[in-house]
Amino acid sequence: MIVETLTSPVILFFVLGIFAALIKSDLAIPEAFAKAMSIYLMAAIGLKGGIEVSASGFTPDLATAALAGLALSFLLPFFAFALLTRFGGLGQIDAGAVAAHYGSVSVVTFVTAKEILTGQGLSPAGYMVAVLALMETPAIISGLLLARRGQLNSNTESSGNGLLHEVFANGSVVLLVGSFVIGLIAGKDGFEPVKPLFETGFRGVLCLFLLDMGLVAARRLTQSKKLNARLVALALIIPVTNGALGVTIGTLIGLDVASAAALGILAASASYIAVPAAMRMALPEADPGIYLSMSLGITFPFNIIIGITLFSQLASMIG
Amino acid sequence: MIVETLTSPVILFFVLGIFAALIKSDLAIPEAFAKAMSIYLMAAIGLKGGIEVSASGFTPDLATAALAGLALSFLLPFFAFALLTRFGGLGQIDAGAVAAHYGSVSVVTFVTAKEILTGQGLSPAGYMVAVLALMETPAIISGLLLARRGQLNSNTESSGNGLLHEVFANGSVVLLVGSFVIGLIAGKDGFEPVKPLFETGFRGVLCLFLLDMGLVAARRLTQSKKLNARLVALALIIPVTNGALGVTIGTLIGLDVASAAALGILAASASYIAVPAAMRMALPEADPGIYLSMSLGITFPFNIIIGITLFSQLASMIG
Amino acid sequence: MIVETLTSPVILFFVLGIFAALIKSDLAIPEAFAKAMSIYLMAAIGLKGGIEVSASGFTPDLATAALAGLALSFLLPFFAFALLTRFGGLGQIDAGAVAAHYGSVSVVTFVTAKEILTGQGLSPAGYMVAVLALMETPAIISGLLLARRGQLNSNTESSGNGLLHEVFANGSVVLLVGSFVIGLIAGKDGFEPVKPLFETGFRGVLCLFLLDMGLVAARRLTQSKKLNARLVALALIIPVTNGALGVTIGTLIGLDVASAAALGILAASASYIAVPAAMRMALPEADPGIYLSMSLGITFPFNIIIGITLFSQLASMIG
Amino acid sequence: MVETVTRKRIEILVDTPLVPRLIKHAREVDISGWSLIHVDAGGGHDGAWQHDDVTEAAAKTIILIIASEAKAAALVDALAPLLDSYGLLLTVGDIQVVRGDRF
Amino acid sequence: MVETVTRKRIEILVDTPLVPRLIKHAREVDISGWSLIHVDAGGGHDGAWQHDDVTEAAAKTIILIIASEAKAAALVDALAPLLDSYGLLLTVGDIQVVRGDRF
Amino acid sequence: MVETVTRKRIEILVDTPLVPRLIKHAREVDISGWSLIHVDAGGGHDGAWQHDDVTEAAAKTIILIIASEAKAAALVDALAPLLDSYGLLLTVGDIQVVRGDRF
Ligand SMILES: Nc1ncnc2c1ncn2[C@@H]1O[C@H](COP(=O)(O)O)[C@@H](O)[C@H]1O
Ligand SMILES: Nc1ncnc2c1ncn2[C@@H]1O[C@H](COP(=O)(O)O)[C@@H](O)[C@H]1O
Ligand SMILES: Nc1ncnc2c1ncn2[C@@H]1O[C@H](COP(=O)(O)O)[C@@H](O)[C@H]1O
Ligand code: NA
Ligand code: NA
Ligand code: NA
Repeated sequence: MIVETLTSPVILFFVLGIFAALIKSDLAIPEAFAKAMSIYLMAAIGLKGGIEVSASGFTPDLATAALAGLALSFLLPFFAFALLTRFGGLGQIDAGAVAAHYGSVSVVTFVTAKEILTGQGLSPAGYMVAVLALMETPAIISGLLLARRGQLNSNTESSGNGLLHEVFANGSVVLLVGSFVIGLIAGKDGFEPVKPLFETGFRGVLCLFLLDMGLVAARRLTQSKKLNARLVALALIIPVTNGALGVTIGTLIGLDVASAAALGILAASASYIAVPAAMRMALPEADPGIYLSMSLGITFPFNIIIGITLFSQLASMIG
Repeated sequence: MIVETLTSPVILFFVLGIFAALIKSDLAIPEAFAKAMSIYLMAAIGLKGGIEVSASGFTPDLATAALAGLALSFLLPFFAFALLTRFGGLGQIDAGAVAAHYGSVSVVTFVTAKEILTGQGLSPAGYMVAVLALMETPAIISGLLLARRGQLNSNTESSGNGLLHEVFANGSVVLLVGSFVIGLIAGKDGFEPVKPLFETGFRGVLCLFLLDMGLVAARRLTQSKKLNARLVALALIIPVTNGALGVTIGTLIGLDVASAAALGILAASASYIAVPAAMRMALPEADPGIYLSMSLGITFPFNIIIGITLFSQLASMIG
Repeated sequence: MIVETLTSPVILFFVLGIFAALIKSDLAIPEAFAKAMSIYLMAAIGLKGGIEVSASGFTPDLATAALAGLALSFLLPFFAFALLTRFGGLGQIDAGAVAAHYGSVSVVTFVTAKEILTGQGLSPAGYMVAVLALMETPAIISGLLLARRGQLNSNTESSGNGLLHEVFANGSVVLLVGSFVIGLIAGKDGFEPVKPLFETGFRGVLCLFLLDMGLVAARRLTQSKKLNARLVALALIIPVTNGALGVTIGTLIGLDVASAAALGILAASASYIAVPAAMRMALPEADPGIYLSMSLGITFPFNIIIGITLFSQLASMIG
Repeated sequence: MVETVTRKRIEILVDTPLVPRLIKHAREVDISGWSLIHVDAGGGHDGAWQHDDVTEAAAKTIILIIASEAKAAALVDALAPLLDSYGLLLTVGDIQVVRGDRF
Repeated sequence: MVETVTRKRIEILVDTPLVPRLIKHAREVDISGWSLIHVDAGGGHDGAWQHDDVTEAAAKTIILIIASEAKAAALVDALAPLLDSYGLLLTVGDIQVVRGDRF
Repeated sequence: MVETVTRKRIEILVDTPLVPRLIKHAREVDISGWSLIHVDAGGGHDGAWQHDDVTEAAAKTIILIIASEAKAAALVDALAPLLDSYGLLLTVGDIQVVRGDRF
């Protein structure tokens, strides 16, 4: 199964990106194009999720999965924080910032997982997109609580409304939720005319986007000066533990195998868009070199190449 | 009918863009991607128009519609100018600049209208693309005549050749006309191999482009410091009157209902690409804050959300 | 046949770009979009080549064509160098730099040729993509040998490893070879899910890319101050001779007509991505105004509009 | 020749997500305008970065501000406590401007 | 150390569509070259703007020109009548250049 | 007011493919950081260019470096032999920086 995954063009392009960065090739995907692809992928995944939910209706499963996702996103940072301060040797602020990333999710990891799972006949439920959207932000609140614990009166500039706004008005959250709602409203018939772009081109765009992600992840790793062996280890241990927890909870609350695997992958994945931006604003003292190198440089490639297969097999075993 | 329009994904993405800008989300479509989409849309609409005309041939209808379009573009600014100076309180130069925008046309308004009309079984004739191209520039001349009236000897730098060149060599005019001609030459058979890109992806791209337009239009409105209640009112009154006039003339000269509606929408729409660029060069003293806020911030969203439906219903009624 | 070529939308968009640049239109394709399209085209052509070879296997034909390509790329610069120094009046360094461009190849010329040939029922073998990749770099070495002849001990900064790395880690080489290998691994079945993007959209993207290439080529020509009549003549003579040689050798080694034509077009084409970047680094004293104006401003349009047809007819005649 | 006056040219290199916050500080010391210059890449003590990162948290921007000496000093004072935590690179130079009353 | 001479560094922030016109003025006072710096966004008395506007009429660019004092003065004089109607932001500073005879 | 020190602001306009090589020179004279400013277009003795060229060999970039006077002089000396063959435009100005010990 890992061989199957590793010979899919989507993953091979990711590996090509890593390879190009490692041999210090000057291959580069223009920033605007990468951003355009990420907008396209989010709009497409949101739309498809909304359409599937508009077909299936709001089921109890959806509610349970949503609650589980919210709880995971809110609670996982506490566990990560403990590891990061004790084993990783990070200070309170850096640990809080990193923890927030691991509670939140990576849209591209989810999208890639959905493609690979679907290719294996394991299609996660449409509402998992809603779960994805719900899991983006609670972790930010936990991370801040952890980072600022015992300093409630600190008159930081970002306390209060400013940050809440930053979190919920974050571009990727708005686009994902907005497209989901558009999918809900438009339904299968309304989607028909725009389907060619959003469905037909999807996997090809994912290939090119992962090519860029491979470049970016590997460059971040090689250019970073902030990682040590313990942090590298944690960037592998945390996703594995989070992912296993996610799969288990998904199975316990009665999700089908594919959706439980997806919940595990969401739990295992670490944000590299919404959370870094929020942390840079809310915790400017935290070192972005640490959280970006861990989430983007190590956890992201680990999940794409190994994690997805790992958690889907775990889900099949215990499901 | 307005409900149908408002639940089409194309319009919903536009509304999402407006919403994101109003809640001050940091959602942003990279400039290069937006420009790429507008190039794609113009090439596609030009090609399709050319191919339809290559099939139908140059008919008398085409000639009548072209003449009507030219006349409208040239004359509408005089009417708008009167309103802008008397009711709107603008000076001669600003009024001339704004008037030019309302005589000219918005390609995206036309494209969206074509999609929505076609979705309702009301397909405008292929030659309306030629009319669109013809209507882009005459208004610029009227606007300048109005702005410079009584100052014929003013030795502005832009008088004469420079401006004519700017108008006819304007990127969007060249691309639209060029693609139309390519469509004419290539015909239906020549188009076949490139059809997948230009036809299949069209509506999806339009969704993403209108998402950006929603963001841009709403941001312009909220960031503008140049609008007052009277100018806002005129940015609604002028398109309604122009549109009604366009539909009526279209019907009188014997166009089918869909094409008459399209002529109305062209008359109602205001330029936000070719004309602003020309005005910035030809009338640097005119305040871009006024003409861009009116055409892009008010008239454009009004036409997309309400105008298209309005004029197509008017055309059905009187047609 | 040249008429057929000249009425294909792909070529017509190229002509439109040239036209727009000549009338000094402000039409411009955003840089990021142009680069995105070139990445897309290289990934697509690489993938397709790899898949075809994965189906046909490594045949003796492939090996012969590869050897011929390598030899041509390595040897053609010597011939060009002689013409450039004697007839063109260039100094040793400039002549060496220009010669390297003519030994190497232009991916877009090849892609356009493949489309046009395929449209005429003359489909070059899949392995020609591998030949294309192989021909990119040997010419760089010959060009440097020629430029530095008699100065072996010159302690230029770029001697040795730095340059070798620059040549083989060049973005376009990595992407082309990488996609080819991905195509080989994924095979026809693995390609299926990503096919819609890479196959369906291909010719449409090529249209828009050639529109940009037309603009860029014509602007380079009109803005250049480095060309004289002799250099212009050489920018036509060298591709014709190289192309004729390529077709002849292709036919002699037993390639089918289409592949022999493709080999001719590769020989005739001049690099404008990999080689200029390498030359700017390895021979900073060489004037980029000369080599870019010749390869991009003259040879590229000549090959697109005339060369492709010329060499395919030659191949048909002697094949 | 047209009359010119001396003003300060302030450049602040800062992580893009923090730009709105610095603009707020500039507004508070009554600075009338600013422009953002696009930075493609860079390197320093903390390693190198490129703008082509997918996460915008890593991109940097230069805020260019023309202001009177007094306002420039007020801005520098207001930003002083943030210099380290925000990792700002702040430079101030002298330039001549026409229509100096606008700044 | 290499010999350097003092020259003027001129920055002109201007609406992108007007750039060719200003370049023409620069050429007329015999200025030898210019470079355009990409500006992403800005704000001033007239509100804020972003480069990501669909209409290019709203984008702005910085024209960077290195010139001798005499040519710089000639350029400022030539642009003086346009400062208001074009909404130019024009600054002039001192810098040292190598190979100063080129400017 | 916060304490500032005088440093040099160096701008080097160079063909984009040559940037890594110049950065290497900067590192060799112990310069601590640099930033790359995006240049869209330009013109000079050799004609005009735009960044939207398909071939990157034609694009140019500005390398911005803040450094002490000594390091700036060392850099200028190191680059002197390359000025002509690389076609560099190199300017050096004075600016004030806060936390000047970093440069
Ligand atoms: N003090 C300033 N410093 C830097 N840029 C400015 C300044 N004032 C204005 N600008 C720029 O000039 C544009 C127009 O300014 P204004 O005419 O004041 O609206 C603004 O949007 C900014 O991009
Ligand atoms: N005086 C100048 N001021 C600003 N940029 C310049 C100047 N001269 C040349 N440049 C830039 O340097 C490039 C090469 O100049 P040149 O070698 O004169 O063709 C030009 O295309 C401009 O981008
Ligand atoms: N001396 C310098 N000159 C110009 N830019 C610098 C300099 N030092 C640092 N930078 C910029 O500031 C960023 C952060 O610097 P640092 O905190 O030293 O890693 C770098 O990535 C560069 O973009
Ligand atoms: Na997670
Ligand atoms: Na109109
Ligand atoms: Na060749």
